[in-house]
Amino acid sequence: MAIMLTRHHKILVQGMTGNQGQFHTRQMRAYGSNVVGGISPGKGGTEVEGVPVFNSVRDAVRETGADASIVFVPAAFAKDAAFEALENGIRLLVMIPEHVPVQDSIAIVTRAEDLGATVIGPNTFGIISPGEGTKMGIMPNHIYKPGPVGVVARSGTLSYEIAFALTNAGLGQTTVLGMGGDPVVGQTFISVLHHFKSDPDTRAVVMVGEIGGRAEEEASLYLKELGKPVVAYLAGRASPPGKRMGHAGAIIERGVGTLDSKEKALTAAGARVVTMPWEVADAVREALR
Amino acid sequence: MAIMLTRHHKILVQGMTGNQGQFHTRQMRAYGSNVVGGISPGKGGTEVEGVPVFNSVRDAVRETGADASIVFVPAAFAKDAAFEALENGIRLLVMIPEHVPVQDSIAIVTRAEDLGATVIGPNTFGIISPGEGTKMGIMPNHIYKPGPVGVVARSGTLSYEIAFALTNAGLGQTTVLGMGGDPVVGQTFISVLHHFKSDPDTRAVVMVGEIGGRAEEEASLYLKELGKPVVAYLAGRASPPGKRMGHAGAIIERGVGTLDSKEKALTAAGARVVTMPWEVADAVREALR
Amino acid sequence: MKLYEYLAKEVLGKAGVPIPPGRVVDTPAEAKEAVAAIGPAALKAQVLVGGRGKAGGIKFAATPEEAPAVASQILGMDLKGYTVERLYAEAKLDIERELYVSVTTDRGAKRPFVMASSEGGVEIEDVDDAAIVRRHVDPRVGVLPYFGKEMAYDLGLDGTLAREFGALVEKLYGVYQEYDAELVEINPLAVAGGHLVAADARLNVDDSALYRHKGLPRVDEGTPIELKVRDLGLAFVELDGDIAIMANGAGMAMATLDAVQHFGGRPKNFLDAGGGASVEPTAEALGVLVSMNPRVIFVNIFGGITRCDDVAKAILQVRETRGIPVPLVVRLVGTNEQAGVELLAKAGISAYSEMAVAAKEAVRLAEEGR
Amino acid sequence: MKLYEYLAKEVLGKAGVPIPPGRVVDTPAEAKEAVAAIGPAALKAQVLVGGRGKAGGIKFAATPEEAPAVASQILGMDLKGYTVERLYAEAKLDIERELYVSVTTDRGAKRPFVMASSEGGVEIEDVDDAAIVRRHVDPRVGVLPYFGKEMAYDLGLDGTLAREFGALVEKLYGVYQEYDAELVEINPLAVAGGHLVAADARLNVDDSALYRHKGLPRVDEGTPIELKVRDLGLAFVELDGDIAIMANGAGMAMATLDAVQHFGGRPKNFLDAGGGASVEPTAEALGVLVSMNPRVIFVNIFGGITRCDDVAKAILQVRETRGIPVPLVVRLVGTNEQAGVELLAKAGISAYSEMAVAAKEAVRLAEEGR
Repeated sequence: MAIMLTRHHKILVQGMTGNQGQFHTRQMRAYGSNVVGGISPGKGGTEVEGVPVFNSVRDAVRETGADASIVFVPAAFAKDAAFEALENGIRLLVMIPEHVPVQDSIAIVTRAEDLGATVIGPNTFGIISPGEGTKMGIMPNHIYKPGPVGVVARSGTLSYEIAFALTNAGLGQTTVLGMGGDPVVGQTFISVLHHFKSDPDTRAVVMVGEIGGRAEEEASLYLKELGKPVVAYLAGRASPPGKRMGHAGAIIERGVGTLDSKEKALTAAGARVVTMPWEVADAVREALR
Repeated sequence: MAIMLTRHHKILVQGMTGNQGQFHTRQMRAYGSNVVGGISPGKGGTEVEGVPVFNSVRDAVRETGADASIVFVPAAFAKDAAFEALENGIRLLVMIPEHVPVQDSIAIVTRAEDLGATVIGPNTFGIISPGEGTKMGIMPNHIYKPGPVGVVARSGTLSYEIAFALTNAGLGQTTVLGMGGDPVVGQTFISVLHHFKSDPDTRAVVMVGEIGGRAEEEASLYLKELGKPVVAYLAGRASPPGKRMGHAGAIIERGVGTLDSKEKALTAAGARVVTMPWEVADAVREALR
Repeated sequence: MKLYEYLAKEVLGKAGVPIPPGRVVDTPAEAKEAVAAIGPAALKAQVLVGGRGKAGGIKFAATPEEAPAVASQILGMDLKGYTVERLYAEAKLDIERELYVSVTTDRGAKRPFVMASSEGGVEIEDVDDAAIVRRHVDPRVGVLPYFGKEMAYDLGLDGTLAREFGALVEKLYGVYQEYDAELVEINPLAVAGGHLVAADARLNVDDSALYRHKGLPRVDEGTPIELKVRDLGLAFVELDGDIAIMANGAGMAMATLDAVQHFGGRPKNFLDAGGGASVEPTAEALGVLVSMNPRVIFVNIFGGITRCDDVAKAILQVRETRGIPVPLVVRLVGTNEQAGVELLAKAGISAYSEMAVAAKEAVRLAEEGR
Repeated sequence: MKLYEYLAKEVLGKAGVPIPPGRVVDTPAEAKEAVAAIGPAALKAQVLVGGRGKAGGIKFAATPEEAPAVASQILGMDLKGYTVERLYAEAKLDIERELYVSVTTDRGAKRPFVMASSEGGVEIEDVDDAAIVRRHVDPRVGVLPYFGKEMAYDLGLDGTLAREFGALVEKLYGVYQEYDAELVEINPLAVAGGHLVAADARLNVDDSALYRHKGLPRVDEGTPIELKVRDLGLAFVELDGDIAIMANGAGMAMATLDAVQHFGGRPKNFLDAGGGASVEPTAEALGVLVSMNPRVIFVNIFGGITRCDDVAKAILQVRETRGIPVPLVVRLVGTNEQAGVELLAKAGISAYSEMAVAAKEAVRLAEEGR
């Protein structure tokens, strides 16, 4: 089992003919993802990696019955791509682009809410469900394996580090999901934890958080209801306030977003907060005992 | 019985301290309307016509439990007033102002749709339910009486003419509703007919239409489902195309909105279309036989 | 309010819609300068009526030398009742194809509405339905490029044109919203040099929203007397009959015209004196009717908010101050009816209570006067 | 991007927010002219830090004569690490009361967020919670005057001030939307002469949205080296330690700082070389680290999209072209790990596979170098 993304999803790739789109279409198909079509205006009728290309999401949905889409267009076109997908019936949308204006992200997630659609990102590495043999994202294929651990992360590479450590420790994953590093993204820790709660195969959850915002503090309020062990690693212990640490969202501003506040909230709610990324696997093994 | 407005509605008057608001608050109360409060920013705590004045709809709803509101503010403030009402829980909203920009009306009716609220107007004389002894509007009190006829009109004075003729002919009304003379208004003939269908006391319906738009044509498609006799009078037989006849909505533009088209559609759908306003009462009497 | 083509083009150009180079021309000399500056050009009469081309309101000038003569042919000409006072000189396009696109409001759906056609250059009513693509805008979503692109594919456009059409519709919708437009229309939308360009443009602005567009020049459309009465804040339309009509409320005024016509009469105007007008504006409106030299004046009042005694006072005031030299038929019922009828009776004017009877009498008097 | 106060005021003024008369002053002579023009004025240092007043960055000039001397005191002064190069002379307000209002984005709620306080003039974090009114904006509705009016009543304002506050919040939200703002803040929002006026203003614009605000002047904030690395398109923050750090991905880079600190070391910087950077930009980034003269350089790579052999090539390229005169610790795992490790090994650089071990070694080498 898995959350949000299963092998049954029929996936489109918006911006498939670009470098990134083409590369990751190949990677996704290699992993087993059911990529049924790509979108590239003006290139309808051609093929990329053996996948048919359509001029519009409308055409693609009509022809393939696609219900999910991953977006690889430049940030300035992300809003248009997202709305094109949502208004044409796509209900699982993964937004890879970084530097999407926050106002655009607000518009996208608000509309998705109204339509009952799930948005992951923007500025995310995507979602992978190893047990289902499918992914929508840019994560490396070889570092995951099926197993009982759910992982939700704000950051990409750091989550790879941790997922790979879990895999090497024999701890496979149900689903690994990247929320994205932007201030406003489709998922919150709570919304993802809520999915993990309902997934019987997920027996423990790893949260990979970081400084900035109050997402971890808000999530702590949900841990009791989750009813599954949580191990958290939070990045940014050594980061000074007022400086943006790469991610638009990773900044301690005006006293909000400190690591201390997040760690306290999660610990008080019963999560095991580890100090260093290499401590995660052991903590998960203990939690699963 | 009646449609939309009953004696149980607790009514606010937005813009109550203005000339029009004050006059019609008096008229409404004289008719029996349950006016529980008025809104006039900065005048909260005072009284008008014995009705408490509040600074905001929020305060008024909190104090009185009001669920309906009638708006008497200048057109430029109508959108603000409408949203203030809708966002604070008002679910029956009568918009008296004329000259409300169409874009504002689109925003108001769209939001009302999302909230499940009923908007009557703008540029309407309102709604009166004689059998319930209540009204929200600017129509003269003395020309109505309870009875079996539902009346829905685009135009104010013309509907008075017809309602008074009905009353004088002994044909009272369940509810008389003014859709408003603007291009975009909250109600359509169809939405109102739909209410009349469900009201067992309404035994016949009078439609008072006019040139412009396609509201009558669209309504004709509903007459079969309505299942009650309909008498229609349509104004504008002598009006030339391309000229706006007072109402922003009453204009034959580019071939759309001709009286001929409306008359044909309604007649074909089984309505009795009379040529002159003074023929309405007789036609209704016949229909009720 | 309708904007002249050159004003509409200015607005659209600012919004990023591709328009040909052009400039306003008020004299033959300016036409020469314009053609010198922009090359071979169409000189287009700036009037608010359709079908200018067929009526001779658009002519081409290939060289600066021939421009003044061409301009002189159009300037001052009468075009469907309007005198041409201004031209717009616009670079001649090498048109490969003509399309159509507009944004307006669908009243029934209460939503913005985009209409496009693969056939442009004629009135959209005359285009075969199969060539037209229609689409409502959800105001919660607005218009993004994909919206117009989908329409473009439906029109059979592809590649660059589809992309340009997507961007165009987004911009037109922006203008529709920003300018409170009733209609934004590009017809024809030309394909020239492989790109879309707005060859002609209409932009009608919602009169009710003019207060928030103080930057737009005011374009007043109507006969001198229409403009005068509208300045009083009243709705007025001039017609070609001989019975001047005043009623309260737009519906009542329309019904009054209908009644007059029903009995064989010919209305001289539409005048809505307002649902709750008081003495002074009613008197002013009546004064205008008098000044129109009708055969008969017919006042039809159902007093709801309007008080019948106020109407009576207005009538008497006009009779005293300027006189009413033609037969007057008054129908007066409703609020304060008795007071109003008595006031008139004292002055020797008898009021009717039945609209039908009054209308018939007005028509009879007009026939008598002929 | 943070805008200087004077730029923020310009934007707000255009949007209809009441601001005091003011003008930019770059020299003592201009200060005299400014005070002559606008009367007694506050001369305010234009720097992007809070607490200017306490730090001596705001002084009053009552007359044109005393203005140059006052200006000279501030111009060129060091304010929390920033040199004051420009002043804003603003008419002195007779402040009756100080309030606070801001519009920002609530990440958790994914919605715009308006915050207001009946106590202004201090940082909002220092204000008692009971004095603060908070309200989310539903993006489907936006902000209309009633919204801010309701907040005003909650703040205890009434009458004119409540009405002005309603209009103000509507305008601030308009600026928030139109300028893609991260923060629009007026603090203090003064009551002067019975009316609201923006005494100070902050406007921070979303960096990701700058491409659609070409009209805004670019304000670059950061140390010279920060600005240089950001020009490469990389995320970089200068810190005060001695171990230069490069990692791929923002989270990995933060975690690397954490690891270094965990073992007692002091990071000299944050550098995210990107999730999928290729040879050239990685080499450029590394070159910057070298130029910072650290005691140790620590490169921590988990190759997902990033290929380990590309990173190895970048390291070797920098060593060949400009040299790496300090100890280098490389941790390299993931995609093409073997190829990368072998490339480095051939050049005599041994790579670690464990992040913990590598971090510890970097710290040890830095301690040795001290």
